[in-house]
Amino acid sequence: MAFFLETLLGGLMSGMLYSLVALGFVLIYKASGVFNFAQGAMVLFAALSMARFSEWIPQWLGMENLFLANLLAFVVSVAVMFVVAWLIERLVLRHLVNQEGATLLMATLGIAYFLDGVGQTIFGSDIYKIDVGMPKEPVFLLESIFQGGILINKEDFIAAFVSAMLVVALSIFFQKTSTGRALRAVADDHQAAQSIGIPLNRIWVIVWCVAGITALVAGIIWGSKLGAQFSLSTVALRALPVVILGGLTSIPGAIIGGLIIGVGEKLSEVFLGPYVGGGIEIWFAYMLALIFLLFRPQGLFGEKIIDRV
Amino acid sequence: MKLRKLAGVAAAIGLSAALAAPAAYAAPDQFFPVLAYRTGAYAPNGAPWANGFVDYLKLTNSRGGVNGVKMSWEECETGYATDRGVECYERLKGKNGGATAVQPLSTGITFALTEKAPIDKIPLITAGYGRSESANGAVFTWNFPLIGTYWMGADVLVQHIAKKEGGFDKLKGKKVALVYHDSPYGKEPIVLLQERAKMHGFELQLLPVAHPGVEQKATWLQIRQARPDYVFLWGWGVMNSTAIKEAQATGYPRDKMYGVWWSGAEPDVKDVGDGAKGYNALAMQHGAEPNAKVIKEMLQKVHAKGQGTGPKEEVGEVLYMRGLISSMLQVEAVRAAQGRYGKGKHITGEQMRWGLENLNLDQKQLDSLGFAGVMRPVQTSCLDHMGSAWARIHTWDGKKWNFTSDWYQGDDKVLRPLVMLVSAKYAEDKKITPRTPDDCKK
Amino acid sequence: MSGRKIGEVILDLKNITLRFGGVTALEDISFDVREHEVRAIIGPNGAGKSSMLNVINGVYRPQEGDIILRGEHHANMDSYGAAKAGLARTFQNIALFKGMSVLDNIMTGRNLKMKANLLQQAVWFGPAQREELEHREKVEEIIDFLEIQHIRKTPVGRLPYGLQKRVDLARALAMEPQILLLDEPMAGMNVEEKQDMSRFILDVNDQFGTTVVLIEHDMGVVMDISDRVVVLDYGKKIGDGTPDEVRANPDVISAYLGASH
Amino acid sequence: MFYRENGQFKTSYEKDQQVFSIPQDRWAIFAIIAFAFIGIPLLVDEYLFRAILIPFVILSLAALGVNILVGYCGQITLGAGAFMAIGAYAGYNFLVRISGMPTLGAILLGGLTAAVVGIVFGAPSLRVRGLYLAVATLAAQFFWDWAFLRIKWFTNDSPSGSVFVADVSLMGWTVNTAAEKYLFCLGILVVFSLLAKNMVRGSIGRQWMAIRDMDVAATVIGIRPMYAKLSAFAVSSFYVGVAGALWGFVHLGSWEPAAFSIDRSFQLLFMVIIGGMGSIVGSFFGAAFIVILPLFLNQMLPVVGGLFGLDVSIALVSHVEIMIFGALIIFFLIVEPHGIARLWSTGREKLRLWPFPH
Repeated sequence: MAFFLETLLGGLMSGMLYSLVALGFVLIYKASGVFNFAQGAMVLFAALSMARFSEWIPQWLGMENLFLANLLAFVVSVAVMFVVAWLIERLVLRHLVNQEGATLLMATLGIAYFLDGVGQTIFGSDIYKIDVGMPKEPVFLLESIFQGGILINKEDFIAAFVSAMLVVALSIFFQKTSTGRALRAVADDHQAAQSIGIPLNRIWVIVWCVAGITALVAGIIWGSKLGAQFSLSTVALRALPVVILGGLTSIPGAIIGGLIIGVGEKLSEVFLGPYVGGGIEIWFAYMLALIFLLFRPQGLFGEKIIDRV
Repeated sequence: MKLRKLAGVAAAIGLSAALAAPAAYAAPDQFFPVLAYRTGAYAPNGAPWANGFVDYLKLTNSRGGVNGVKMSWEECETGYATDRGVECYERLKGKNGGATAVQPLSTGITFALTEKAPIDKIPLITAGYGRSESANGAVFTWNFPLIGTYWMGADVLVQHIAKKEGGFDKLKGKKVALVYHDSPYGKEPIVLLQERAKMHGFELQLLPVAHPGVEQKATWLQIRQARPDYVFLWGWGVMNSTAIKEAQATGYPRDKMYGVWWSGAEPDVKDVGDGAKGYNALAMQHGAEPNAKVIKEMLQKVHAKGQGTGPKEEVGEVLYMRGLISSMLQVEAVRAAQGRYGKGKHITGEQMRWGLENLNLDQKQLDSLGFAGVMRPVQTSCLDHMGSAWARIHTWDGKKWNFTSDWYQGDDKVLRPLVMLVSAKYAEDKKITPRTPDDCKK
Repeated sequence: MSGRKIGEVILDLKNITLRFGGVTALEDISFDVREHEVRAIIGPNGAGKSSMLNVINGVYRPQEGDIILRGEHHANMDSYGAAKAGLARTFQNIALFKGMSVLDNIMTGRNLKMKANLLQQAVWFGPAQREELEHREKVEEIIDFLEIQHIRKTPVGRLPYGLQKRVDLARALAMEPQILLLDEPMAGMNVEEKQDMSRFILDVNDQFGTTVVLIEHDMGVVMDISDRVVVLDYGKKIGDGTPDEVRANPDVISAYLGASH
Repeated sequence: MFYRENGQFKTSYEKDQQVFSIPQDRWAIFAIIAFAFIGIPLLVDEYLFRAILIPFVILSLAALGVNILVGYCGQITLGAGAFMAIGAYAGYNFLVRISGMPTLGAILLGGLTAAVVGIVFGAPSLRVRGLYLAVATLAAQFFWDWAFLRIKWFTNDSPSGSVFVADVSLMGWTVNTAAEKYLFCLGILVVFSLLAKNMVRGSIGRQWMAIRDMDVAATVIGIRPMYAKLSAFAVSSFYVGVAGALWGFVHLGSWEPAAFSIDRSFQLLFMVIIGGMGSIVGSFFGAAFIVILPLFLNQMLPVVGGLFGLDVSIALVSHVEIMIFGALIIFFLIVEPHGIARLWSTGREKLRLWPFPH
């Protein structure tokens, strides 16, 4: 029982991180109809930027304060991600308006390659450390009830908490601010939004900036856990089933989908894995999403597709 | 159109190839392709290896080459991908008078090149990796898993924990978990560990981790539940540090963890820092050797002149040493081959094979090369392509690796039958007639 | 319209009700279509005309009601079944295959009649080629009939609107249907194009004896070419009869004619 | 004689339906095929065969298969790599488990197995569309990656999960040298391309394209989406499977599941989109572009660096290589989203009308 709870909690916490990456997908898809495969590359790029600047800034300024270094590195990285977002809109998306989904998807794959290359050229291809003071040792809860207690990974817990806060902040941003309303208007109908004077290009830049920030936060969390290194770009692949399960256009879908996938893959690996040789969590998540799709082709919260002829 | 384009590109590539050949080294040099990976998921581990490898060739040249024959090389990026590796091999095998030997640094590429090496007559050196059964030189005539195979490594790990427990009989009822990279590399030790588990009655739990190994939460939850007495780690790249971090996060004692020699270098533990304190790994012959004579010479003759391949601080670290020793072995094989085919002569692939089969690095030779205390003597033969293999355990103290055990050797009584069995099957499938000791004399 | 003789009821729709979620698109609608006649469905925007056609050829499944085609019940008609049963249609917003040439678009209409299997087609020589040639001749007849020879090989995406409508009709005709459903075949056309299209529709009806069910906005055209007219409004039937009867129906006048004129 | 259509009249529908209805085209294609079979083996060296031509020929076949599904039938797949793997491993099992199985037979049976699996994994396409389907195909990719690593039966109980094929032979001809391997693959490619061309110009091809362009209208004129989509999945998987078997048997000789990873799937999709969706010749263009470009950059960059007196390390080369690769893909999509094939046909059309452009 204790072990089941542990796995469940572990799954929920991983799931929260998946939600964060999935949110990046959903935001961009909603606003511009682009399925952004470069999200993983953006996570890597942001993490590398954070790691390297927190290393370089103290050297340049000759200071020792870790907190200040991290803060400055964070600010610089946000700026870097904004520049990346702006360039993507300027150089790529603007020229591909009204292209088919497949073409846009390819373009983002191109962006992903480009970012991987630039990131490693500027920042290097080693493992770099992001030290934002995350606790590494576990805590044990409810030791009086279960023998050995329930293990909670403090780092994961904080990460899940931060992700949750970010998700809440973004939801408020979308619901309450005028920019948020404009974004939603664009998501509903590009032409209509444009006709009432919402500048499409600016909205896209904003969306990519927001996606860049989610990438940065995800990058810091993952980078602090695993080290900032090329493999971070693969986390996007793990967040894909989340988007599919939750629906490409739904923010609540990304959150709940993330939790379902997180829990689903951990439980499957731990309880089903040993019977079939293990290593099943990746495809299990995808299969889960696929089976789900057969019953709801538009995902959990996606908009229902009606054919009109 | 298609073909014109092809032809154009072909011409351009030919041109670039002609231009790219380093002009400094003329034709009779010994050419070594360097299949490296300095980018991608495994770059942090691939780069120091390549640095050591190339540095030693530079050092050899600054020592005057082998009886006056200089070494030349060219790097090619494989990204640890098999098809890129094969392309690199094809590109470089015929260059500059032909490749003397190839070291792929990837089990996957080794498998692919094993099929090609006999046709091209280029020896394949896989020091400390590759396919374990290729130690049988009678069947695998062109493969040289010098100074250690995974089966030998796994065997040493079992011996070590048996010693800790106070004898093989004490292993009965113990639980060992193998956390492995889900690829041919990671699966290599399974056969041997299963054999050993049967012999001594310990339980073996297999926990695969998918490439590139950044998601191990479920794996370590399982370990937390099963509470194995020991965890063996067969990882590469970022998988190693992730495993150690997850062990810390789930409270598994690091001093019960034993990595293979590819899981026991600085990049694996450096950014875990104190969290990795107590973590053990196999050291294949050498460990980190910042004080070795050859390293001092390297710093002085190569790095001091600004000709070093990688950062100076990493010279002498574990993976750097691995590359350096791999390089040294091939250079010494050239020397051995020259002994038979003529001093100061260029050595062909076939002659190189003879050199590799008659490698006899005794203590005196090692001392003179500056490897005193770094490794033990190595001797190969036509039928034994692994040669004498020695390993120790080293442990991370939070800052550096320290040796914490005596020398071990693989137990031939366990290894030999397995090598014979698996290589015999290969010979049968490939319709190879194994060489006999008589063939070797030719 | 001389040689044509209107026959028995060929298609009978009984108490059709269609809902999308909470919205009722069609409510308890019944009418019939007789063989060889030209039957029009009219009504203001959103009256459910296209939905009605979509029900007839199985794109939408009504929640209630029955479709009787030549005496057979087809309560659960699907599009493919409808096509097999001899129903063809054109679309309001032109649903041509825009990546294909005019010829290929029309050839798809012959699909149900082509029997060569995948392997035979891959090999080409033999049955597949023979079949392809046979149907090509038939398609060329239709191309001649609709006077679109000059655009045979043009990708449909490049054609002007009026011609696209004609190709749409050609594709439907290639099926050699017994009942042809036309969804606003003249929408967006100029007077000349409308005249051409009316002529084609009447010729089809006349020469091939095809039963035609059409939706049209242009009252003049509708009253000229149709034998009987059904009037829908807000998903309900408010009138049914000959053009003259409908014209005289007070409900129709107030709901539709009155509103739009 | 000029390359032109003007003044060449076709006197029967049969002539009009030929694959290359303009004689110049026909002669050009025969010349190219003849050159590919006879000229190239005389001209190129082993490296070009092994590093460029053989991969190009095999991946062209795979791209052709992907193009049938993506370009002709409009179903995006990100799991093509898995079907290459199925072709390779199934072919391997037929070869080692059935004694006396000819290599070509094993390769084709591998393709057939892939086709059957393709139908199973294509089934969701009946309900799921577009990007949702694309991601669903990733399920196939990850599942088969796992299955070939984990299920020992597939790899004939080899301890490492890596398998090899001893010799490839065709009716007594042992395919040994690079040139022979190239010819073997080229022969298969030519035959399969012709079959593909026949399918796409016939009724089944029209069904696929109809489903791609407007699936509701297609159903209404009597095309069964199930048959059209699943047949596209089957034919596509068959092609991709055969290509996978060739990749394993002929190109690598020994392989592991990583040879058919998700990167391969992306690569194949790239080929189709860069080359031209819904174009057979586009598949070849795409394959050539994607196979040659990275190698070309990889070997050119140090030279270019050398001209400026820079010593370019291989790490930098590969970083710049993927940067340029990514940038070129974006550039291409912006300049011509319909791929190289469209550029090619536009050029040809201009030539056709030359010297009177209007």
